[in-house]
Amino acid sequence: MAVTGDATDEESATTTASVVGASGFAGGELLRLLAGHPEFAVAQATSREYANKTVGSVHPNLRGLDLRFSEPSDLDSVDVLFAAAPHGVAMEHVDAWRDAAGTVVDLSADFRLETEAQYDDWYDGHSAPEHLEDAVYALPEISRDDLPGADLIAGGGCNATATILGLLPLAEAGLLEGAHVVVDVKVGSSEGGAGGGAASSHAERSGVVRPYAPTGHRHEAEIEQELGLSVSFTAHAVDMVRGASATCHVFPDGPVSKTDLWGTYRETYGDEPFVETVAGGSGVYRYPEPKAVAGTNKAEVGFEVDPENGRVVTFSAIDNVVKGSAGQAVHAANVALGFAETAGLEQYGMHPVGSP
Amino acid sequence: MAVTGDATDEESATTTASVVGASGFAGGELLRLLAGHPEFAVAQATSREYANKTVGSVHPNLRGLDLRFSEPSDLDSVDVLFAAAPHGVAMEHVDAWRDAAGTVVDLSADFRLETEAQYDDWYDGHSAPEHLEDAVYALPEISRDDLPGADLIAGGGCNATATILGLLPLAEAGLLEGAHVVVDVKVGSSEGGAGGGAASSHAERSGVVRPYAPTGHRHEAEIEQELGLSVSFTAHAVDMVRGASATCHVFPDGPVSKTDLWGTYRETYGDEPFVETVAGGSGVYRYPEPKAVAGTNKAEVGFEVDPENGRVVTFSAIDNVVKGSAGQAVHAANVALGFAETAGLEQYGMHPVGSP
Amino acid sequence: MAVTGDATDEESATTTASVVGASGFAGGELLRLLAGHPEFAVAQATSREYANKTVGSVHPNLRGLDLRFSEPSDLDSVDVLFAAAPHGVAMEHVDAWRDAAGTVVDLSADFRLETEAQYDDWYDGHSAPEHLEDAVYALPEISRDDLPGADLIAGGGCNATATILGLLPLAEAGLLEGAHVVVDVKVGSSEGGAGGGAASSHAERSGVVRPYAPTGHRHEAEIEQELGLSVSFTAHAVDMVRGASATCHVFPDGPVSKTDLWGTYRETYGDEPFVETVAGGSGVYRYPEPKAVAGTNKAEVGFEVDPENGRVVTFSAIDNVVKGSAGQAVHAANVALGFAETAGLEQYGMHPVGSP
Amino acid sequence: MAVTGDATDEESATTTASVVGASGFAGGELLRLLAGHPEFAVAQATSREYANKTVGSVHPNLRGLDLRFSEPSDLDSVDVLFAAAPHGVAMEHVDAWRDAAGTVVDLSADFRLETEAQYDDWYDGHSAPEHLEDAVYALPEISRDDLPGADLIAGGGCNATATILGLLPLAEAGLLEGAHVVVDVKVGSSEGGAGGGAASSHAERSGVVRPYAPTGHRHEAEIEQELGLSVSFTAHAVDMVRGASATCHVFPDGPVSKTDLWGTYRETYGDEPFVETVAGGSGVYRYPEPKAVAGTNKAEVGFEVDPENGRVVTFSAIDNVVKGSAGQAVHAANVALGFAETAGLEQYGMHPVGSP
Amino acid sequence: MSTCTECGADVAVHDDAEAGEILDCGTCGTELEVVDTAPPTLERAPDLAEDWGE
Amino acid sequence: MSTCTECGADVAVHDDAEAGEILDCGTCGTELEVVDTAPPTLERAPDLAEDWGE
Ligand SMILES: NC(=O)c1ccc[n+]([C@@H]2O[C@H](COP(=O)([O-])OP(=O)(O)OC[C@H]3O[C@@H](n4cnc5c(N)ncnc54)[C@H](OP(=O)(O)O)[C@@H]3O)[C@@H](O)[C@H]2O)c1
Ligand SMILES: NC(=O)c1ccc[n+]([C@@H]2O[C@H](COP(=O)([O-])OP(=O)(O)OC[C@H]3O[C@@H](n4cnc5c(N)ncnc54)[C@H](OP(=O)(O)O)[C@@H]3O)[C@@H](O)[C@H]2O)c1
Ligand SMILES: NC(=O)c1ccc[n+]([C@@H]2O[C@H](COP(=O)([O-])OP(=O)(O)OC[C@H]3O[C@@H](n4cnc5c(N)ncnc54)[C@H](OP(=O)(O)O)[C@@H]3O)[C@@H](O)[C@H]2O)c1
Ligand SMILES: NC(=O)c1ccc[n+]([C@@H]2O[C@H](COP(=O)([O-])OP(=O)(O)OC[C@H]3O[C@@H](n4cnc5c(N)ncnc54)[C@H](OP(=O)(O)O)[C@@H]3O)[C@@H](O)[C@H]2O)c1
Ligand SMILES: [Zn+2]
Ligand SMILES: [Zn+2]
Repeated sequence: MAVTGDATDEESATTTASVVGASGFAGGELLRLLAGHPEFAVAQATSREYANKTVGSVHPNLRGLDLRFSEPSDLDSVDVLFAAAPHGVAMEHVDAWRDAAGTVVDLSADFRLETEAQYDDWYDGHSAPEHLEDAVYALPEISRDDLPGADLIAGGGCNATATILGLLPLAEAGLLEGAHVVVDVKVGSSEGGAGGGAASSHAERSGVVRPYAPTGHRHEAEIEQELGLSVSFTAHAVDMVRGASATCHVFPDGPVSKTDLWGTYRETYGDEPFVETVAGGSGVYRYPEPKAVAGTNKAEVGFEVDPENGRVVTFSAIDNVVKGSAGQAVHAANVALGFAETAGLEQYGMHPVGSP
Repeated sequence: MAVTGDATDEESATTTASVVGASGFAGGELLRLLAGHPEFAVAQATSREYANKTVGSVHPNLRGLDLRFSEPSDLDSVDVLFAAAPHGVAMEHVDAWRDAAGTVVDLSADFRLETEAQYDDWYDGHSAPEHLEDAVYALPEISRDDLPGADLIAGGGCNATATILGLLPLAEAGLLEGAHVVVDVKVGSSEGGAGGGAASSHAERSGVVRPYAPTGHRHEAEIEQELGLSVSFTAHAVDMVRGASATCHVFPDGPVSKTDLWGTYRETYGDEPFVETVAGGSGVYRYPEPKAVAGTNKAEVGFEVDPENGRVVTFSAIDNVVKGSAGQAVHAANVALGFAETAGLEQYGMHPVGSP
Repeated sequence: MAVTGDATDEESATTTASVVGASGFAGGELLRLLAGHPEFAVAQATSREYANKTVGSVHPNLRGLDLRFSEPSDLDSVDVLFAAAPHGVAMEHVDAWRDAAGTVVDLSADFRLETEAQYDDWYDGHSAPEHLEDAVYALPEISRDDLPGADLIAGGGCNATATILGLLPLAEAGLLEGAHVVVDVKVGSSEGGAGGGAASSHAERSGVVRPYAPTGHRHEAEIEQELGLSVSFTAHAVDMVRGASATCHVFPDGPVSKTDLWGTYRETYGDEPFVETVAGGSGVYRYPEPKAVAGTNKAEVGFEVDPENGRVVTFSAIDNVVKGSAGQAVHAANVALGFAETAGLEQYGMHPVGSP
Repeated sequence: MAVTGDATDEESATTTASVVGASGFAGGELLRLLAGHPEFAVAQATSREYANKTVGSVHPNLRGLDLRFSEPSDLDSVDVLFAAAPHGVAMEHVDAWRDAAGTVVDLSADFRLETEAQYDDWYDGHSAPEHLEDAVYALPEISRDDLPGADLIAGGGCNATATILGLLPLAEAGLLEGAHVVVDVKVGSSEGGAGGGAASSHAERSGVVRPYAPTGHRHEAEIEQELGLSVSFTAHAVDMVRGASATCHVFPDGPVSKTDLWGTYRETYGDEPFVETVAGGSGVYRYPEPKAVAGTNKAEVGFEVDPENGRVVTFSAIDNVVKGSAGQAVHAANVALGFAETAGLEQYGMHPVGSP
Repeated sequence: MSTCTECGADVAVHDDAEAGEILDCGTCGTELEVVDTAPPTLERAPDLAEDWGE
Repeated sequence: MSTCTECGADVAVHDDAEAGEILDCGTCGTELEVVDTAPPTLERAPDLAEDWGE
């Protein structure tokens, strides 16, 4: 019998939560975070493929939890519904889900963009556009003021989250106006979800530096929407499971010093509970490092100035399945429901750690 | 500013704890666990090399902690002193440490063995043998009854811990009497500590299956002491940072069935908060897997029976720097001081996770 | 245009060879070795899934080769047919293949065992048992005298090859008589072939120490057949793509010294072109290491003696898709056809190398 | 006894070669390539630390070679001297080396730049600037016409090589004039050489995406010199041992189509024996991938066009210790001495392969 | 309290600090040298040109 | 030519070898000390107890 899946918490917890897509990578992380959350009690966890099996049979870290998957068609009413199904599923079920739950937090791309036109441009259209205007973008560093009371919350994309967090201080300081920005992202294999074909087999996927989205990544749409700036975006798959690291090469109009940037980042993130600025200093970890935040809801952001040409290089690192999805969702729900912002999200990362 | 390093906990915590060797791998994990522990407040963290630097400069996961290293020579009095220095340091300082602290928990090998003779046989003797009889072996699955009130606690070796946990149910059931046992262990690079020469550089150490202790590993002494059984022990370094996995090949006198073994393991571990039995079943993780318990104080144990010759194969997996050292130490301290056994040790592992 | 796929060789080569299963992992290695072989010219490479595509579209290392996959049903007559299809396929096609080719080298398990009874015991029977007595086990270190002129050659299993090579000197020296042997194997993900489901996805398979064959591995049959000894066998998947490492724990009847073992191994392998003994010494690589032989047809073997109880521990390391399959097949063909033994197999390994 | 270290080759070989810095990573690769080279016979291999030890004690892949390290102070006269010592050593010894050898091929940065002024700008000056004008930059794709008869050859930097090869076709087509270029590089740990401190230990270095050269990398000087273009350069360390991958984001003045680019790359590389263009297509490896060329002298280059803004993204992948150093050096020596260009460099890469 | 020259953050200089002592800024990690103690004054410490990274 | 004490292989001791010099056996890699030069005699060198492995 394992310690985890603490009865005490769940007894005292009064807010019920269910997870759709709970056998997936983001869904599993939702379960982990909710199981340790002081305010939430998990009601249901859905999976069509593993219905009636224990969640521990899919997620070995949750072997201590006394919970079995149920069919998504058997969802009961609940306070908060977290959905982590592939793109397209939420649009299809959003009416039913909003009927069943006071708050719906969807981790897919289905409600991230504001207009139907954007879905026409970047995706294959939208089948429930009438919900778009209700949706609030989850990332609290951007949406903190809009989240309280929101009843449809759209979790940001992981690469978009990393990029936005790295650039946000520059955007707020007006340094991106007219600027030309190249975003070069490195991500782990969990971004692809639990499915995976030949390209994501261990033998093929190990050790790669694979340009999987040379141009035209859909997250550009979110970045543009949230920062008001079109970026040149390229993503590479590298040999890690968790983690997204965004390097942004920015050419501001005028000269910027590193001390200016410290001020700019402090301005934006000084009070943020989940953002740490790491920009030089000493030791082995001088810039944002995905493995340092693995398993946590933290983002590390940092920067450097190129003395040759005034280029500002920003770095940002997150765990794609936490800050980039499940953690961001819980964080947003905390703000939406008026809980302590950091409730259930206080995990430390690990050191040393290999390639989480 | 980061969420972690929670002021509330520390205010309510009434037991002070210091960590010697806090810049090391085990010491860093002690800090992580103590920082999140409801009963402990960290007083000092020592390092000679990094004295006065923030602990976050060495352990990036602890950047949120407002704590700097101090010199080990400047230790103040404290309720509990955790020591994670290399073998030999504790023997030298144990008098001073026991004067300064009500409880000393030493993670090194210095007080694990019961007699000076064992240190002559397996190590290079002992310089403070008078403390040996006071010391209690930390592993609560073995020592739970001896720990309450203990004031000198000796953390078990990581490979010994993995091996002992895998074999303990068989030992208790009398199945190891006269048995012949081969132990084949696979470990991660964090076992070597933060130092590391050419053999542990990334280029050389990556991807190895390196028989680093073909015979004669010192942990045999502990295993023999705790299980009353001499084993044939070989350890291999494999490509992971955290984790120790022990496969024990046991040839019992008479036939044993898998159902018997389920009973035997349930007997021993049915009420253990940190031991999970995983032996077959379905899904991807059917036997103990180090990466499933990375970052946690959990041990997974399991077994299989060879129909050809009655061999029992046991598997066990732990995180060497948690259950195999820092977590075991905190667990033992919890028992020694009468705290809830699982206090500060309720972290879940992660899924998916690469090679933590 | 790439250098590889050297026209000169192919012009001078007079022996034609085709590969069935050429889109697989072992088949791809056959193509690589044959393309660089001075005596062979590749005629056809089959794949049903990729028929008509270039071999470079599947095997990026062979982009320089001007060769397309063809259907296995379109096989032309050829001097030597190498087959690397899954177990069961060769039994089905062996009549046709032997009609089409003077020499058939099959890498599957279909012709490794000598009698139909063994296939009943260890597999699901055999549909073409009349060919069993013609088949010669490929491993030249065992079969060198039987190979010349053989027209049906059965490549050994990769784990069996590693195990046999580690134990062979002991067997020949009579040290295994009545001995009790535990074999603990660690293997890479390429052993599973190019297929691969959820368990072999990068996210799940990375970083594991997964006991994938706790007992009852089919290669036990080959080991027993070739060494005359039944072993206790357990295999673990670890985080590498190529490589098989076998640690054998042997309890000989009487005492054996390390110097004796050096003599024993020299006796067996002194003239072997592809076996290197590595047993202690200095530097980072003191025992057999799979990554040191990756990409090559070499096997490293070594040993140590346990002073406590006389146990002999042997280590052996091979590249499973070369010495453990494609290279062994080419080596056997070289012997069978009277070519220089090392023809086409003189590649050096790499240093440093990560986790090949 | 191992097959490698082929006597025949060495007997027929008439050109003698010695390697300074032969215990290092680049030096070890030089030995591997020279040992298999039909024209060269290795005379001496220097190491101060390992003098008198077998080269196999440091480089396990070369265990079959019958060669011991000698002191660099004991260098005999030789036809070609390859030097792979750290920056600064070649400047100090260049007079003596040029006296002792008809051709000196230096792999360090000491003779890559054309003028003393560049060394003042980018390094700490130069102590033997009188040799700078004799030196020819090794990369044959750039210097083929200058190499024949050259007696001082300067191997290019690995990141510079990757970058230059990716951009060269654009430069030759005039597409870089006035263009703005961001270069984002990902490299393996072997770039750091065999030394390595805490930051390159396995535990710390595994799994990173570490911005180790956010700005100001010295290879910018070479890139600028060879391409006539100043670039914005950032390098990240990722979890591989071998490999350098350069992604260049280029904003040309006018629109360019992918078909244009195919033409441009064919123009530059159509006859190059070691450059392969990979740009889209099908299968798992659609763009340049370092692991596909590991162990070989091949470079893969590719590109994509961003429909949003006309950005051209180029990708290039090399093995830093082969095409990025030792292989490039041998290739240049082949051209300088009039050997077949591909002599000794015809190795195929491997598939599958993990993280070489 | 003193101010980090790199990032502008407050840096607590302990009471018995001596001139020449090296501290790292808790915010940006820059190594700072205590150049004066009354009042405590910090300057960026000379870079140790550590071998960091490749 | 001399003989390795560990594995029995031949070890070539070069002409100007001096007593006290350390060689590794080309076969087994054991570090051998030249204890005498006429004729060359080898003994296993004292282990340097290198930190190898974990
Ligand atoms: N992975 C990341 O890093 C990441 C980051 C940000 C956002 N997201 C988003 O989170 C969502 C889930 O991603 P993931 O990586 O966790 O994917 P995943 O591992 O493939 O999981 C998908 C889950 O959805 C369920 N599902 C599939 N089709 C369904 C349907 N029609 N109705 C109900 N459930 C269905 C699946 O279970 P059954 O088939 O058994 O029902 C599975 O549990 C995606 O929208 C993704 O874009 C992921
Ligand atoms: N790593 C594991 O998996 C593991 C498992 C079980 C038990 N252990 C035991 O835990 C202990 C620490 O192991 P580790 O892996 O954490 O080693 P480590 O990373 O090398 O750390 C050793 C620590 O001890 C400090 N130290 C060294 N000499 C000291 C001295 N004379 N006085 C005071 N402090 C000293 C070092 O810091 P400064 O030099 O800066 O002072 C450093 O903080 C060892 O005894 C080990 O056997 C480790
Ligand atoms: N991987 C190893 O380490 C290893 C070691 C020793 C021995 N072996 C043996 O080598 C064989 C191949 O293993 P692998 O790992 O290379 O497997 P793999 O990657 O799965 O490749 C199997 C190949 O066989 C082809 N194939 C499948 N069914 C076929 C059929 N009915 N007729 C003709 N071709 C068929 C497949 O291509 P299409 O489906 O496109 O035709 C594919 O090219 C197996 O028998 C295995 O036991 C493998
Ligand atoms: N690694 C790469 O990817 C790469 C790529 C392109 C170029 N390079 C260049 O190649 C050179 C070697 O790099 P590496 O990575 O192979 O470095 P490394 O692994 O550190 O090797 C350096 C070698 O130089 C020897 N050495 C050091 N100081 C010496 C001196 N004063 N005199 C004579 N020999 C000396 C060392 O052996 P002893 O100390 O035992 O004598 C060692 O064999 C460097 O200049 C590097 O910039 C490397
Ligand atoms: Zn600062
Ligand atoms: Zn020897």
